[in-house]
Amino acid sequence: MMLFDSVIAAACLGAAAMALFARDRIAAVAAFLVMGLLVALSWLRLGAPDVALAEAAIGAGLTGALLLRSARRVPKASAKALPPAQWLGAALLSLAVSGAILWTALIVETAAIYPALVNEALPESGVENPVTAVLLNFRAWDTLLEIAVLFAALAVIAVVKPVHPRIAPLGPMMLPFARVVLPLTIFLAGHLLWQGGHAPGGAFQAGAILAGGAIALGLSGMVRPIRWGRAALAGLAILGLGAFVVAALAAELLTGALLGYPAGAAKAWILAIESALTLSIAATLLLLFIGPAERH
Amino acid sequence: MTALLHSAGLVLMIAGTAFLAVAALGVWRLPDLLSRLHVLTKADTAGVALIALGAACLAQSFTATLSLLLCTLLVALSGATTGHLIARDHLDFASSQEDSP
Amino acid sequence: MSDISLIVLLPLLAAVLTAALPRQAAAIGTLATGLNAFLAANLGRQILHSGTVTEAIGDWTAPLGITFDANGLASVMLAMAAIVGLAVSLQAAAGPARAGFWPLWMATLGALNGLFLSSDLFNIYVAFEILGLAAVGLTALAGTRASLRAAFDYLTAGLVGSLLVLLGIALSYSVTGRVDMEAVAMLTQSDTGRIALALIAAGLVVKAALFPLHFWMPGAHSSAAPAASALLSALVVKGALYLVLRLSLEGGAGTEFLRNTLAVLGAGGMLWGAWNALRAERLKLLVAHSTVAQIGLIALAIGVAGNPLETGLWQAAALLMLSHALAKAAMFLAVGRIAEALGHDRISGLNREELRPGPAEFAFAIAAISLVGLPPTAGFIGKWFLIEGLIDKGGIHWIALILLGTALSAAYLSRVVSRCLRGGPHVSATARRPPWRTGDVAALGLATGALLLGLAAALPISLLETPFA
Amino acid sequence: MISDFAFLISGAGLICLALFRLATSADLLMRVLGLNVLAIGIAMVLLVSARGAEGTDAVPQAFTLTGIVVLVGVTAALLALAERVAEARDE
Amino acid sequence: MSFFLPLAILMTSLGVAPVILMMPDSARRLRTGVNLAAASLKVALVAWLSYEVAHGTSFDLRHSIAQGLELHLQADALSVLFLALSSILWLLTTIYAVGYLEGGTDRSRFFGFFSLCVASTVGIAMAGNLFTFLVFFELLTLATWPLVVHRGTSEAHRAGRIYLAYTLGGGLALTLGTIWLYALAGEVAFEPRGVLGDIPETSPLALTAIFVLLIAGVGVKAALVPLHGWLPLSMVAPAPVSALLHAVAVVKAGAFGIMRIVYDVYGVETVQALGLAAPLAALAALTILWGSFRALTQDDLKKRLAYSTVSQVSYITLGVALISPVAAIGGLAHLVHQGIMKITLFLAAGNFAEGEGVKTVRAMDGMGKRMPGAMLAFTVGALGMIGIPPLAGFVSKWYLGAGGLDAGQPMVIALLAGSSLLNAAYFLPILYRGWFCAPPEGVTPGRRLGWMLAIPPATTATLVLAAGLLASAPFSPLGWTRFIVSLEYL
Repeated sequence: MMLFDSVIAAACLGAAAMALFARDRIAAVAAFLVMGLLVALSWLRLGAPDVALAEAAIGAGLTGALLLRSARRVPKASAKALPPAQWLGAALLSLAVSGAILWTALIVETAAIYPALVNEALPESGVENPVTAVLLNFRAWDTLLEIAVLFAALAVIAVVKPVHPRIAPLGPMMLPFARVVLPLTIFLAGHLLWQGGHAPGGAFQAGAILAGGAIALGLSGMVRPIRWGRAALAGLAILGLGAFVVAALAAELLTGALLGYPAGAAKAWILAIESALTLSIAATLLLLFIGPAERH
Repeated sequence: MTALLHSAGLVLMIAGTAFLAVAALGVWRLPDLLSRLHVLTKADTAGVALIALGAACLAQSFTATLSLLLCTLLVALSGATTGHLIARDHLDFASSQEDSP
Repeated sequence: MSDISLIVLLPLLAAVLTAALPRQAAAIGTLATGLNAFLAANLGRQILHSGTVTEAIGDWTAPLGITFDANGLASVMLAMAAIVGLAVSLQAAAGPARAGFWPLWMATLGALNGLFLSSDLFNIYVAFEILGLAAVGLTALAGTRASLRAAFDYLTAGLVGSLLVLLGIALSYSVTGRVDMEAVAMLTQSDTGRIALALIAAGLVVKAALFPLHFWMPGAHSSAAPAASALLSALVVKGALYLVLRLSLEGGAGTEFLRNTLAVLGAGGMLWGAWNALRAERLKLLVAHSTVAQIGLIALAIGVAGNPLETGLWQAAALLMLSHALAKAAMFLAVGRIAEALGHDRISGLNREELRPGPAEFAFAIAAISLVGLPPTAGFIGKWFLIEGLIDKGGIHWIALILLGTALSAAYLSRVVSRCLRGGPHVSATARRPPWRTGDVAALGLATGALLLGLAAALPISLLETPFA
Repeated sequence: MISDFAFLISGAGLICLALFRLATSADLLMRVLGLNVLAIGIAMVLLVSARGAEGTDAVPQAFTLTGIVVLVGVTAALLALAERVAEARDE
Repeated sequence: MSFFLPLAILMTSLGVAPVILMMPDSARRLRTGVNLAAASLKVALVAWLSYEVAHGTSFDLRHSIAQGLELHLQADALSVLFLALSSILWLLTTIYAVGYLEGGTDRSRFFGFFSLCVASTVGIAMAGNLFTFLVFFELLTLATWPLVVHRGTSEAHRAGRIYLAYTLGGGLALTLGTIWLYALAGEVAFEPRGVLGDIPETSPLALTAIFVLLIAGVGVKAALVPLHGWLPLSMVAPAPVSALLHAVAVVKAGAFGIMRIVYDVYGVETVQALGLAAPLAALAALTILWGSFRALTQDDLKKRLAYSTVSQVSYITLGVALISPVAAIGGLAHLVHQGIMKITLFLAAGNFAEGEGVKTVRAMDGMGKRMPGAMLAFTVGALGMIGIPPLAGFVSKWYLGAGGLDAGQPMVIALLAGSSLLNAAYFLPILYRGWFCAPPEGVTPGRRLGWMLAIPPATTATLVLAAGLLASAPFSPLGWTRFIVSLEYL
């Protein structure tokens, strides 16, 4: 297996190099997509299936879609040749930093304190999958702030209001593809959401897949260009943060501790929050792609 | 029985990998876009299907086989559609080049 | 419902509400800011009464879960954010309604409150991201080409800063196996730990716009809308400075190297900012460069404070932060009003014929007094303790630098204030005085607050002296 | 454990490439790509050091997941700004 | 009761300032009413305070900023002297300013900052410790700067910039000295015998350095020689400003600061032990001579008076630096006498400019016939300055000379005689032109000055006469200084 891992690691590095130093911008984005998938594979090899799912769905999928959408609209900056001193300085700086990181990560082997704590606290967390337990119970406050980050990103884009052309349908063939893919994504998202409790999965991955399905729907032109939907989607997107905050306050009312779920019902609370999050993340990610405010 | 399935699985996996190798060679050697597309869609779909089948044999669990089947279906579907879309776009782009200069 | 959870969650809830109901956004926003100010005051009183208040979120204790610890320093910062926020909300509510301001401002306030209270490095990183994004939104609010370009550079620099912090946290995890504040003390023991700390500090230096990594800040703060630039300069930059101070507090003797670099960078920032402010043509650019200089001074104060476990000198830095926040917010609000009345903000064009100096110029002058650090402002009290501590430690060269910085700030601020006192031949007989607006009230309120804070300095100082849990 | 070494090298390499590209390129899109690669590099370093005896520690996984979601939000904002800057330049 | 009176005195000008600043320019009647009411109320309160202090009741008002740092206002004998001077002269100058600025622009801003200045002089007078003194000292800088640039001309702004540079520089030196002293000696309150006497371990070098910093900081406002550049330039300000501020409030604050530092911070013995008394006296002497020489060559009337102020203020510093009770009495008395004499001269000069448009000495011919009242006041002030008995100037110079002998410094007599001669040299020509030369033909008679411009100089002239003639009375400035010095030395 050592060979397989080193091949993937080398492939990631190669794809990254191509993405960063490619002449043509579409080639760069394509290389970035390939790198995203390879990185998802390496998360898998590093024993982090939840993260691999998220990386594939969000890191490679959605970020790739965003980059492709913007690739043509952001022109190539005038490549003024930088003085060689700056190239050298930049090279030295980056080598020094990464060398230090390598040296630090290599020589140090102290056992992390978290696995013991997680295993000991897992039974009371109401879920078996430790990652979901950490995300939605032990460090639920991190996740709440993370949803706030998505909210802030949406608010920034609403203020900046880039002009997105209406999503032109890609062609007749896209329609049957979307007809098959969409129900599949809805089914998959539900499965992942439910499976999050005891196996890799959860709100983020389910939300991303739903968003992917919706984008495929949009590209197929099956639904009239989604104009009426924006307000509803924006409402849905904002709802996530609102629901999470209300849940946090409600939990505090019941148990006296912020985000402290009542003893027996932890699983129910987590599932409720996760389903609200899935819908809101799907709506947010879709709006990040198509832009929350219609600007002609 | 399991030994037979095991060896069949291995054989299928090797065949699948061979297909993918051919696809990679094709992309590298063939001159223009359309022929590359041709090789890619064909070999990819076949290669992935074979590997999935081999993995199903090795895995011997029903749920694994079901999800592998789902993967094959999706890869085939999306591979074909993407190939078609790229080809259409290429042809539109090519035709617009001809009548414009 | 404990104060802490309300302080942290209320702004986020208000953000959602203001986004959902754009027409009532101003009302909801001002109400939320008022409530937040009340909660901050209540928390401050509670801390004064019974010392530091800690609260584990979801009852999961420190390393696994995240704990809020509201110590004296945190409550002073919360009060700072609340006061400045109240004034800016007043001006924004009365001024021209800019769509999108309120959700961004509420998100900034929520992120700041979370950042000041949290004592977990990763949680601080996520709060930083919200702060960075919301601040970029505020910068881009102005919609001009310059503000968009500045917003992009701001977000890129902000993201690089955050990623450096994340890298530091990742290394801190691999070195000490944990990411809460206790890890900082452990990091100082080993070389590899110091590399992690250095990376975190580098990220914070970028986020705090400390010299020489401050290039993105003047453009962003000067091109943003007045209310937004007041928030950016007074509050957002303070988040990173507060964290640098926390690192120095948690690290104790081990972070000596960090403090020395801070002192040197601070001194450089002070001189570089002052020099640019002297040359600035536009009023907003001058105020933005004066922010670079003042951040330099605060960093210098943190740097020379020495090991916080022995000397209380770091309190001078906290006091300087508080007084700078109030004065700078008042100044940016005043500049916004001046630019609105004059139609431009070129310093040379300040003495316009048909316009007599109005209340906004008066607010600018008062804010300038506390920025220069003349008595009876809190800035003066901060400098007083700083220099007194330095005399005990024997840092003569630092004292000379601080005095030079004060003289320079007096120089570049008097450039503008002397034009605010125009009269005689420069003003025609029929000149009228710009009418009073709530913007002026907010600016004047904040400026006089900063001026009189020196007299009431006993309150923040006693808060700062409450022992850490 | 040897296989983790490969990923560590790759992570450090990603960080090095990304930092170099960020320092030398003025192209807005390249900067966005660089930032994404930098974030992925950091996640790789984090997850490698999360590899314990009995499997990967769940807490850094949660961190990486949060990091990915945060990254997509910031990237979307960056690209929106980049487009508006480009559009404003044409005016 | 003990905190109410100082607070009330402070608030009559500090509280009034924002009210006036906020008033629209057109509210002339309201503004004048508020101003005059506040000024007369202050004079009454100060009279009541001096009566109480004379009978030994103590007043203090404390507000603690932080541990070891507090704002402390107290009313001891020395502070009452300066309080009386500034409050009485503020009332008179306000009346004069209302008349002088008739029809001018930005009057609310003027009177707002005007009362802020007096508030800071009150604060300086009543400061109980070095920190409070520093706070009000810097507030004085900020309050006087807008008055110097009040006319708004570019020349006024240039003078303002120079003024700000000098005073802020001095402020920084004073701040550094104060903080250094606080770091060494903890809370530095003003005690009659001085605080530093009993701090053995601090090195004399540090104390000397601090002394130099403090004196430099206060010296800028006391216009000691190298630091006096701003005074002649700020004569560009309107007459009431140069009258009250640059002859009374600001310059006296500097001199008062030197007094506090020598008497109440270091204590007379420590200053002598450190050997700082002699150089200070020498600097004062140098300033006296330098000011008089420069005054000789000035053709502009106000600039000549400005240079004469530079030299006269150093009499006070000389009195303080000559470590002897008699000299101290001379110096303290001169603080008041010089104030009333110099304000008479400036108000009269203001009338000449307003009435006849006469700003230079050459144009003073026949002023006695054209404006007899103002010329008479000017003459009384000038003769007082030269030191002709029985006017106030003579009294303080007499004591200064006696003090010089008492301190074993016979040189002082020669210095006083020489400087009196110089005073005569630059004042008498003006008087000669005024009374004995015929007014130039064809000069049109200027406008009649209202009572507001005529009464104040006349009043201060009579004060000069009274201070001279009734010097021995207990409530007179001289009597009060004897009472102060008795606390200081015995």
